[in-house]
Amino acid sequence: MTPNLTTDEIKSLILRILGEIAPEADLASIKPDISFRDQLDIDSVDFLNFAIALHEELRVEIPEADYPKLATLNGCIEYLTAQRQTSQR
Amino acid sequence: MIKITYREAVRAGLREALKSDPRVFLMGEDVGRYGGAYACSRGLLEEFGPERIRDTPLSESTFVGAGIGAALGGMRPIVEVMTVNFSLLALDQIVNNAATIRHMSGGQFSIPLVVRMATGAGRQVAAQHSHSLEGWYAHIPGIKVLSPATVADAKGMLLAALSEPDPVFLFEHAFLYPMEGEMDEHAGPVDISKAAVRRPGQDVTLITFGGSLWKTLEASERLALTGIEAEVIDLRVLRPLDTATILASVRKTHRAVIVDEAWRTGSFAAEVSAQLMEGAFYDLDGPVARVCGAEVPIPYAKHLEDAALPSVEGIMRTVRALCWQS
Amino acid sequence: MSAGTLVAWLKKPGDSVKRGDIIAEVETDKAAIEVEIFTSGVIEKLLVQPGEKVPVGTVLAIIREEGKAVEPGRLRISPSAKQLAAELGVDPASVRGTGPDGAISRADIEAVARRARDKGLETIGEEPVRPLAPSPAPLAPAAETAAKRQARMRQAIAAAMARSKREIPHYYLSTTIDMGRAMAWLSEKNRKRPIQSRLLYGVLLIKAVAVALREVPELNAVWKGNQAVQSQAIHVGVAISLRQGGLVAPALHDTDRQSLDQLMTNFLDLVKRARAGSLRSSELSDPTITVTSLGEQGVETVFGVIYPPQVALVGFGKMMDRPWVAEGKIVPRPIMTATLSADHRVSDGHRGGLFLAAVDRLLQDPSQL
Amino acid sequence: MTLEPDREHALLLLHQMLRIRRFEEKAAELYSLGKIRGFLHLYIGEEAVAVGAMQAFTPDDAIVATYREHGHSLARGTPAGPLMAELYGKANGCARGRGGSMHFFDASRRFYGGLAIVGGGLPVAVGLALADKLTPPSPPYQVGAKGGRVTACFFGDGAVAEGEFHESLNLAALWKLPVLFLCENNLYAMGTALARHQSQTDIALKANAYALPAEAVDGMDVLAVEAATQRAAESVRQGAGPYLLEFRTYRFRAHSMYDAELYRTKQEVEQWKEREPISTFEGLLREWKCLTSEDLAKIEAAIDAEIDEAVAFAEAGPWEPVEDLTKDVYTERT
Repeated sequence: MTPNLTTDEIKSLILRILGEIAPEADLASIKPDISFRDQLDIDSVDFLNFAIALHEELRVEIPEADYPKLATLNGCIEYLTAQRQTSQR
Repeated sequence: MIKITYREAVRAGLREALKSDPRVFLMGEDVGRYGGAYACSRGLLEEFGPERIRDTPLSESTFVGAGIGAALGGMRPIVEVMTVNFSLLALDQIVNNAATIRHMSGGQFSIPLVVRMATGAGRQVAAQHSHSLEGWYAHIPGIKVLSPATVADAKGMLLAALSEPDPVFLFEHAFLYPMEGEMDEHAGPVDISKAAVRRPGQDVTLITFGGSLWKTLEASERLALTGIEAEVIDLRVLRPLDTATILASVRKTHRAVIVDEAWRTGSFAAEVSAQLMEGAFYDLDGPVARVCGAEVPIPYAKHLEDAALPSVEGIMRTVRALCWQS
Repeated sequence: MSAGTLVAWLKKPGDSVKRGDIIAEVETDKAAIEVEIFTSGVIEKLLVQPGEKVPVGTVLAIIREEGKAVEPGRLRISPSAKQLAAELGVDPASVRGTGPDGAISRADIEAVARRARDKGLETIGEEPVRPLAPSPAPLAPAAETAAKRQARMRQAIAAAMARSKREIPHYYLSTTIDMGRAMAWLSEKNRKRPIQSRLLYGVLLIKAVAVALREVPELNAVWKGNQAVQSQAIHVGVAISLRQGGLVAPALHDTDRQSLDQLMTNFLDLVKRARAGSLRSSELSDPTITVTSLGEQGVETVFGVIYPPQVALVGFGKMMDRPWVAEGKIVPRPIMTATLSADHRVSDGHRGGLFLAAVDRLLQDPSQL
Repeated sequence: MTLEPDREHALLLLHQMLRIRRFEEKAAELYSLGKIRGFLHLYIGEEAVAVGAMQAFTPDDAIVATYREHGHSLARGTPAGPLMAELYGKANGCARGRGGSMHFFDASRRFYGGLAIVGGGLPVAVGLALADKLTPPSPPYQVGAKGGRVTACFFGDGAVAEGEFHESLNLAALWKLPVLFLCENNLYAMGTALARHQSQTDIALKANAYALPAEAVDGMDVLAVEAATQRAAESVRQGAGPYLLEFRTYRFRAHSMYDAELYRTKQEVEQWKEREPISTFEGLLREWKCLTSEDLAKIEAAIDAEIDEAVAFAEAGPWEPVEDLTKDVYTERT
């Protein structure tokens, strides 16, 4: 079981994974409330890889139906935080 | 530019030659009433009459020899030997007379003779109708050996050959006759001293001629998708060989693959390979490779015939191996 | 990607290997790649140890071709490389060749010279530079700048596309497909699955195209000389855009015979390797038809240009909810447009129409795929 | 029945035959001295054929001969000097030393060789005749003067077995070409007697199969040869199509310089020598009071001088520079 992570830690984890998937992206300038797809050149394969990486790093279940919640940076942080709490309970 | 088949381009060349020079006449088996075994001369008998479009008996040695005699007598004969396979019956006239008389007479006589013939395999006509013997002919000094692969060359080489003072042999790959291509409607004679770079590239030089050109070009396009840019050289003229163009390309690419439909042993590909050794050894970054016909009389069955001839895939495989491509 | 870490050897010295075998796994900064070999022979020596990080192009092992003993002490160097070595002052004996049996090529010499230059060495001759991790493969794009490689790819695409439009009389047929059933089936399937083994709907499209081709095989062909030659196998090429620009369309071999799961795995692998630049050449040259989708870019209909020598291409547009009439009622359904670009020399609209109908029919019953 | 010729013409025929005989005797001598190498096929015994036949042709006609063509070249009028020089392999030879004994050429006399593959000359002759038939009537392509030209094609009985003989007779007859086929039947294809290589030894009959007029002529009788050739050539000239003459003759010397002559008896040779063409003709002329010993001496003296001069010409001739080895393989264009 991974230790509790702060919001900042989750955020930096998300950005690291995004960086691996889209190495050309300027992660510093990502706007937190605009969807990744509108800011980065990522497609469904990239998104799937992103979701898989989040799952593997954070040990959270991400049902397909929840994919839309991962669309933005803030959405991601919110969702992942909530999921971690649920699964740790 | 017009779209035209290779066959029509040959016919256009014949018509133009017959129209512009009264010394020109065509003779060969079935060139008249039948219209030519490959329909290259269809309609010419009607247009030019039986004196200038002459059906001959099946006697290759004599009608090729008669072409030599007529050329000596001041005419500009075009002799059609139906296929390279039958030209073997005329080898005495070609090798012993056409090729020698100028030199043997101390330069007193020229033989401005043009001989056309179909060559090559690929149409399931089995071992006696599928030879690729251009290389044999190219072995003989005293004659010129041309291999038109495009429609512009099909017409232009014929016209150029007719203004040569010496015997010229044109090998038309039978597979090409129905091929369509583009050329200038009024395309005239072409330069028959040079090979042509049909596709520029810098990674490897593919050297070929005649019917194999198209397979080689296809292979090079597909290789380009994998990152190998091949330069494709169409030799066009096998004798006298334009060694300079080949060497210049190999000096740039450092690698060479020769594609020749004929059997590997003693093939024209072997000659080109030797020329590269002699002229570009220190430029080579790998051994010269050859893609040739299998050492077998060409079989009838489609899958066997295909296996006996150079293929696009075979060319690609050879090029990749030479370029150490993974 | 410029370097990789050897994860594991799958073969040991003395093992016989044959063309196509995977002999090692290498981890790069982008992806793990399998090292496939292209000659058959016997592993003579492993040169890199697991855990070692080495530049791209490094010789990992020496494979001796069977029956071909390497003459000891005799340097296998191409004549051109030998001359270049003399010009650049490289001692050929210090160079480990990347060719068959360790043959040294021009690129090997160039690489050694370049590394020496990078290290600021003025001359190389007096103190031979023995490369720790030797040189890149001769044609390895490593020697090229990304921009140059890009330009070359653009050129290749330009040539292929220009040839296509010049030579191929294209015709186009479109149909709209109700993806409702397919999507419902897919989410049901994915719901029970761990995230790593979920399917993307794109795979359904690829499989549907492959299976439909069995019914209209003339679209699965290559143009050779003057005629189309039907391909025995169905290798669907999938168009993958690259991050630096450009695109490739490598083949999913025997697409129609793979299960959806296999296809999904292979598809992800293909995308990864396409973007890492480690596709196998056969994957680039083998496709017998191409599938492209621009739906994620919001495009509704894709009228694609056929890749010569192929004779057809299928383009998929964006899937979106639209009013749809089903059983006399207007209902919202996820609708997508499929467009066939086909070579009119080879097929005609009637056959093309049958093909699109087959794709639609197959997508209405995805469990059969 | 041989008609009495006019005296001057008779002396010319004799002179020509003797000239050939002496030229070849000299060549044989020079061969033994090593001045001439390679193959040397002597015509001795067959002179009446070349000399008699050649009288029928104008300078506009074309001649195609074989490897045994010394006599034909001399009878056609090529001076002995360049021919002897050619035997020497000198640059002043009639083919610049490229041809030798088997390949005499003379463009100015429309003498097309000197083609040494048995049967190979017939198709070429057919083609020359075809050119004459097709030659467009108006300048600038007018290559001859008045049309009605004849191409004469000499060949031996050996050639009759070759496919090209049959193909050429057929094509020439089919196209009614102005070619005159002149078969010098000396009874041996190298060393194989006619009866040992032909099922039908009457060569004229073979021509009939191709619808060619043909006749056999005594090749040891120069006047008979001349008369028959004039007749045949006139028929060809008038456009009646090809014609074949078979001259029955005999070669007294070996096939070439290295021939043990195992295939025929001395007796047979002696028998034929009784009909030796030059002395027979000489006797006839004396009988007809056309020839005096003085005449003969004058002829012999002129020939001796010509041969001496030819040898001197050959001896003095330069060798072709080796740098010119590959000259004239193709036409050099400037």
